[in-house]
Amino acid sequence: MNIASVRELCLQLISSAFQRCRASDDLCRLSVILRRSSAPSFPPPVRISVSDTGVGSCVEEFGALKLCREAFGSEIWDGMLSVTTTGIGDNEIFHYQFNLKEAVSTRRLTRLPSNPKNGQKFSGTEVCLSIFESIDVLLAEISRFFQKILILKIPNVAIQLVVEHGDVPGSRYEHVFLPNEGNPLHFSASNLERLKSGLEDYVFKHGNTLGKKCESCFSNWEHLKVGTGVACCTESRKYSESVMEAVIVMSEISELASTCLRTCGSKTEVLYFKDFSVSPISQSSVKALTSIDWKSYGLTFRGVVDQGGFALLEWENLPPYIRIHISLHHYHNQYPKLSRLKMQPDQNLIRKAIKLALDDLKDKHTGELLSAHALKVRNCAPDLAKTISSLIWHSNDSNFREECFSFLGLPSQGVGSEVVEDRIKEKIISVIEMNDKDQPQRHKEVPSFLFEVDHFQDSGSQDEKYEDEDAFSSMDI
Amino acid sequence: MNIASVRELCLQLISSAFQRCRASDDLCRLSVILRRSSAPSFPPPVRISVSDTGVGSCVEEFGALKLCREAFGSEIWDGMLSVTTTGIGDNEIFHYQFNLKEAVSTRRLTRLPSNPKNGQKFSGTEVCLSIFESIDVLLAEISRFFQKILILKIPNVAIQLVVEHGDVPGSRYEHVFLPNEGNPLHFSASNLERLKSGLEDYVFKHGNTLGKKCESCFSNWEHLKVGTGVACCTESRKYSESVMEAVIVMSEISELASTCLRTCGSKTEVLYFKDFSVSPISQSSVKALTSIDWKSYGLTFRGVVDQGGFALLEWENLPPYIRIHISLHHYHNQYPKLSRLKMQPDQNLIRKAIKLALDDLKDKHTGELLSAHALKVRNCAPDLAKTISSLIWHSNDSNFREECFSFLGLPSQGVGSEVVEDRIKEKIISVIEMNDKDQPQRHKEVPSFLFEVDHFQDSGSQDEKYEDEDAFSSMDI
Amino acid sequence: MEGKRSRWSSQPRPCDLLRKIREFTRAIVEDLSNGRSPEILIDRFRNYCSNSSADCYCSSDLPKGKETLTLRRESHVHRLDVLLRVLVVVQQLLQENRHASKRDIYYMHPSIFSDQSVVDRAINDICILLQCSRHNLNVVSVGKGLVMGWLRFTEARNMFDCINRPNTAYPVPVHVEEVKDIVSVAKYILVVEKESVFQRLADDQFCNSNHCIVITGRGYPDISTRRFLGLLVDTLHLPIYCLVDCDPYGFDILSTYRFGSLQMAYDAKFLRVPEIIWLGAFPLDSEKYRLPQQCLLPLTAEDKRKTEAMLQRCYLEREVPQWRLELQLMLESGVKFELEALSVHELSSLSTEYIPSKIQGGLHI
Amino acid sequence: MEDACKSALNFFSDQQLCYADILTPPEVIARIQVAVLNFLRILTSPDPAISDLPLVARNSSNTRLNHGLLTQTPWIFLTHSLCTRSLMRPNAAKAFIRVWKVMAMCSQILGQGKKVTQRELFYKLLCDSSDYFSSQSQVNRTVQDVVALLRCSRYSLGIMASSRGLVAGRLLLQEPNQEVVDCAACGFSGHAITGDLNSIDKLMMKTDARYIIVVEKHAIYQRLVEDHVFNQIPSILITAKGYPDIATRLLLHRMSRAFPDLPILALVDWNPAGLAILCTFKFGSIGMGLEAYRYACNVKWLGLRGDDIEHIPAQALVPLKPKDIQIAKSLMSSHMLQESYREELTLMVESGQRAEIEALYCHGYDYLGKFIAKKIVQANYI
Ligand SMILES: [Mg+2]
Ligand SMILES: [Mg+2]
Repeated sequence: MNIASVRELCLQLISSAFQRCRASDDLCRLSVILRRSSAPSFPPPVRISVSDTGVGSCVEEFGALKLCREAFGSEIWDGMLSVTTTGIGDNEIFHYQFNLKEAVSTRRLTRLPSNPKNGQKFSGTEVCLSIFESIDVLLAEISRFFQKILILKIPNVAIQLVVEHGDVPGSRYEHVFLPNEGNPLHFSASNLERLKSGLEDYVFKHGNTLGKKCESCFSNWEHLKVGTGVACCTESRKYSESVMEAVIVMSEISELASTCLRTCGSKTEVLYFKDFSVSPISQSSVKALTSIDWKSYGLTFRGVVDQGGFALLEWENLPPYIRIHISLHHYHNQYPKLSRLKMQPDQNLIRKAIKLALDDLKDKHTGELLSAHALKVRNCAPDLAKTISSLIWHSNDSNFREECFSFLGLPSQGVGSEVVEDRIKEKIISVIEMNDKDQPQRHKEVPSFLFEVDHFQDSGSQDEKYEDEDAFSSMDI
Repeated sequence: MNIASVRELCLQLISSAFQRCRASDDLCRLSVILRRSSAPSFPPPVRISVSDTGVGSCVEEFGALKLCREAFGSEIWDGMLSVTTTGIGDNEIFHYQFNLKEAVSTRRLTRLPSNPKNGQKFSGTEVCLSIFESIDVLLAEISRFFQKILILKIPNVAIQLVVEHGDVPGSRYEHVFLPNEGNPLHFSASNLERLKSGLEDYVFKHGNTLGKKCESCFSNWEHLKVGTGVACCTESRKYSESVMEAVIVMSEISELASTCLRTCGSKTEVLYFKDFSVSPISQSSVKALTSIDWKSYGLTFRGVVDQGGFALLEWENLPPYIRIHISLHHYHNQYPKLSRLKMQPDQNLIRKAIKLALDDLKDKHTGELLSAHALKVRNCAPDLAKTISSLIWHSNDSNFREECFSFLGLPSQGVGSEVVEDRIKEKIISVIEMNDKDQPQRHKEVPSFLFEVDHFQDSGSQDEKYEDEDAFSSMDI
Repeated sequence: MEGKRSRWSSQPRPCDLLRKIREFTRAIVEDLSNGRSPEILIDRFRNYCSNSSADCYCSSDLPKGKETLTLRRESHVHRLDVLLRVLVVVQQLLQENRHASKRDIYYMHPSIFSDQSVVDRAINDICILLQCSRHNLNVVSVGKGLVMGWLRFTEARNMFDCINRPNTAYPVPVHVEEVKDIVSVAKYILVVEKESVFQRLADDQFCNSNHCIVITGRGYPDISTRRFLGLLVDTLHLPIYCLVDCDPYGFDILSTYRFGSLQMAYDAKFLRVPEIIWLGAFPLDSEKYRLPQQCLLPLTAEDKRKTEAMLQRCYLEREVPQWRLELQLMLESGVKFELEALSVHELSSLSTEYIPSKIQGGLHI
Repeated sequence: MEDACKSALNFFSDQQLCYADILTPPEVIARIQVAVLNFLRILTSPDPAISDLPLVARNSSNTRLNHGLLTQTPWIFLTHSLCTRSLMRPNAAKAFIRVWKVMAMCSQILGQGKKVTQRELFYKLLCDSSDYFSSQSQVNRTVQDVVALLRCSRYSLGIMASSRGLVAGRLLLQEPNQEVVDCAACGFSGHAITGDLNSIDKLMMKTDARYIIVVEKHAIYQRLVEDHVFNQIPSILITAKGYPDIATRLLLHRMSRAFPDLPILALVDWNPAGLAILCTFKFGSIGMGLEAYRYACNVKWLGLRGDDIEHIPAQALVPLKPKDIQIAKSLMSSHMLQESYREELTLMVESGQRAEIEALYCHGYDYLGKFIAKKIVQANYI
């Protein structure tokens, strides 16, 4: 993948640093420091330093970076990277200079004199570059990146983002992103558990940069309904297994008037991760998303907005207080050992994982994600309940009424007709909702009939046909 | 009028001779002698001599003849006429020679020496010319001319037609046409009576050249139904009166298989006469014929075939055994005194004369020439008769029945229902036929709103419609 | 009895009609025998015109013009033939004292009659010529009407004891002239447009509780229903109320009872029941009786056209201007409703509330 | 009431054939109560469900032909094949609820001891639940569903029927505690058959007739009654004025049971609709719902048939209309139609013409009676 801009390069460098931290067995720190120089140009050059205490980096990593021509086009960067790195087993700290403007990769690297480590056991890397760019733009982009990467809840990485405005004292901004801050997980939690918990935190924080739950939107935990799904695919040739994890969160905002409303409104940003890092979503994955039968979960999918690696799903008829959040994580389960293997972006994998997550959510939360059909049927429930209740209520046979009440678990005396009606409605709705969950299985079962039947002929469609015919021709003696 | 051919010239010369005879107070003879010369050319020249014992001719008569160029085109005639003539008061017999090829009329005439009459009182003319022409063609044409002119039944002219084949003895052909042969008329009979009688004779002779009634077609006189009509028009300025006489004969041929059938089949040749001679019919007269409302006489006029002066009327739906014959005679009633006056070919005159003739025929022969409308009405008569008869017949009041029988002129006992029915039918038909005669006057009496009451019906359909609705709902039970 | 009107007193006897038929026939035969074309004059009748401006003579029951049939036109001859053929049948029916329907007559000569309406017209023409009513010709139609309630009568010696079971429907007798011995202690006669309402009243035991006679013609009333109604009115001198749907057809049916139909206008004086009083439903009843909105249907274009045409009828302005106002109101309101809509809240409200309140409160016109 | 409930609980399980019973209001209410209880029981059971409605299928595949041992005439019945109304089936929810709504409405009406007309029922439902009912035909169909569910006649549900039927001739009818009605002395229309099925069910009947003649048309019937044909041919005349209603069929059925020796002869027009009317008497029709099959009668075809057409003048024959062809096709496709009928129908279709009974009038009005008598004497019916 070619890197299209210097900002993308920065994120790529940060992502690599994060991977080095994650690969380490110890707790690590990842620091990104943006320092505005006092040089009088406009915009003033920003020195970006990405440092980590993870496993050291290898030289090839930087030499292999491929930048598009456009990355240098706006002349905001001279193409120079300074890299300082050392591995745990190294005795020296190595210094390199890369000129990425150089097309011939062998000419890119300039080795600088290295420092001795004096026997100290530590590892880490620092990559520096200077660019002419608005510090606010950089800050926003990197923040968003960290917020997203936090969703993965990689437990051993602490992230620090620092902005220093030249020599102005007191102008230092620092933000620390800690994976376990919101909702601590056990160290042994699985990737999926982390992803789920991470997305929950993300949703609660609700896009605010405060790093904590937005109280005005979520007054308690229960407003989140979460479903997860995992789809695996053994790519037999390489003995590697590709895993797609999906988490879906439906949130209900308590106050519509809240100022916290996301910019994307009721659209859903699909948070896509690949191999434990934030990643743009591929075209084929977007396609997979559109091909899901959302209708059978009561969702009316209007379309997808694909904004350079971000996918925004648009819904129709979604109640305004409902938000849907989706995160997807695609990785090889032997990563990073086999990280060089190319993964096939498997559309089926995405579809399957999301469907499982939807089913999971529906299972855990009765009445949610009902199919469009079940919704229609459910809308009839009050009428049916009213009709049956009136059958009971208008009967002047008290034995009959009491028998009915006892079925409904109501006392035989002193119940109002609304109570009966509501109770029947509840029951009906719950059956409708239950039926909607395991639809495929249930349908094969013998239907329960109002009266016992000896013979059954499924001729449900026939009578519709019959209705069309006119009075005589149906006389089919 | 220009003469277009030598044959036409011959007929013109014969016609003139006929007029000279007619103008005479005495009985006259008109002889046409065709003599084939023995000259060895082919076709051999025929010498035509037209002689009459009528009043003598004047020289201008021949000098004024106008021939078209085409008359000389085929080089069958040298343009020379020899004329010998003498009036009753003349003392000499004059001889002239006319060269009609000469364009300047003053140069045409060559006076030859005349003969003295030696005091004898007689008058007459002979015109001779020689042409190269088939004698059979000439004979046929002249015969037809005489047959037609006989229709006028001019009483004082006897006609002789002689053919002499050169010097061959015994080869002489002679035919005498006598006006009073078939059906003698009184000398004082009017022109119209003569025309009527002449046409009757003509029809009976049926086109055969035998000069007598065709027994196989007409077994008795009554098969002819004749109507006559005269229309006059006083051309006030000249104090002259133009007369159009029309005779219409409907004949019924007794045997269809007869070999006598006319060549024109069921078409009708209009026999047109002008100023007591056979004449071609003018375009405007043909037009007048087509504009007659034949339908009101039950005739369906298909069209007219105009064959250079002959008009053949074509009919549709005419029964195959019915023939219609029409002759028209147009003259000034002071002819020949004012014969130089030009007559306007008056279309109205023709229409009026023919309509009068048709009405006359219809009047005299009930049931003939019924209008198409009356025919239709008459077709209903059997039904109606049957209905009325059954009203009488089914009545259980015998007095009433007898009363009806007596109205119908039937005996009060022993009549069958068919007899009653037939009698009523006859009566109805005769009423219908009578009604048809004086149609124009009566028609205005009928109230016009008789069948305009249909709008009454519009609300009448309601009940029916409602009954239909009932019919449907019965299916609904 | 003094109350008997011309409706029942001047019924021609069959022998009179047979005589007229013979005279008619004789005249035709005589004309024909004398070589004259018979001319048959047929009066035309209308019981209304669309000239509401006043001085039309529609109320006079006099003919409005004449038609003449002669042998001059094919269509006349055909029509005359049809007329006479029907007359043959009629003569036979009268002589044998049998009855036949219009349809029966049609089938005597289906090819010549070509259409039922041709026969219907001939029958009307004959009635006009012989100055009688259709039933006098022994031409009857199958009966459609129903009657129930406090009534007892005989038809040709068969007893109809409605009062025994006052909530059971009896067919209206077809041969009304044979109806005798009418006995009733009812308070009024109620005519309802349709069977459905009739059944409602029967189910509600309406006649039991209200001592009345209920009749329905099941839609447009046939002749026997109207004649039977006339007979009851003349014999019993009871008020007679009529209940129809609040729609153009209901109004037309009401008018048919009151004024007779156009195609039988020649016989209107025998067929109309001028005593009839319109009980409902009136356009404003929808508000008064709180009909739900669903029951009010918008007038269709056809409804409006029909209503506008009816508003033109001269007899409305002349004789029942108040009816006309109600009809106008219906047109203006743009909605119609059926009588069944009154039963929506309470099934028996028609019989327990609506009709009694109308009759007692004098809410009728 | 409890007995009614009990019998309602297994109200069809021991029967071979399905049909709608004529029930009293308490019996119908009992069935409705069973329906409600079953619904609630299943709804509140540990494995709760919304019960599907088992409706007896009203179609040709659910009909069976029964060859009677003694009667030798086949008759037809419905078996227990069902078509279901399910709340869950796509687009069926409304139909399902309509059934319950009509049941509720009927139960209410029956509870008041009243009856309604179909039109009133429509209005009540329209105002009560216009989301579910928008047309009369929807109401009518749903009523048939309820009939097929509860297996009781429509009349039992409290819906009034108007019978168009008339009966005349040598028949004495008596309702319990009522006077005897002599159908020979009921005037020119004869006796009007009531729409009250319960009272027809209870009628006592006597006759000295030897035939029952079913007449398609009212006018023909009226002519026969006026001519007292039932005295010349000792018979009972019955007409339903076209396609028969249930009440007329029930009365005929009851007569056929009460007087098994009397042949039932049908006089219908010579057109496919005439045959269809005859077949409706003979077999019933799906359009009439579940009640149709119960009142099958062994009706024989007296006329008009192909042989009779020679007595009819050619000008009285009318070409078949498209509607006729349609009916003929429908009849042809029926597996119940016996061979001789099939042949007649084929003849009719091939001739392309139709004739009405009235066409016989060209021989005079009394010809019809003679015609019938002659055919009966010759046993010329199939
Ligand atoms: Mg109505
Ligand atoms: Mg029919």
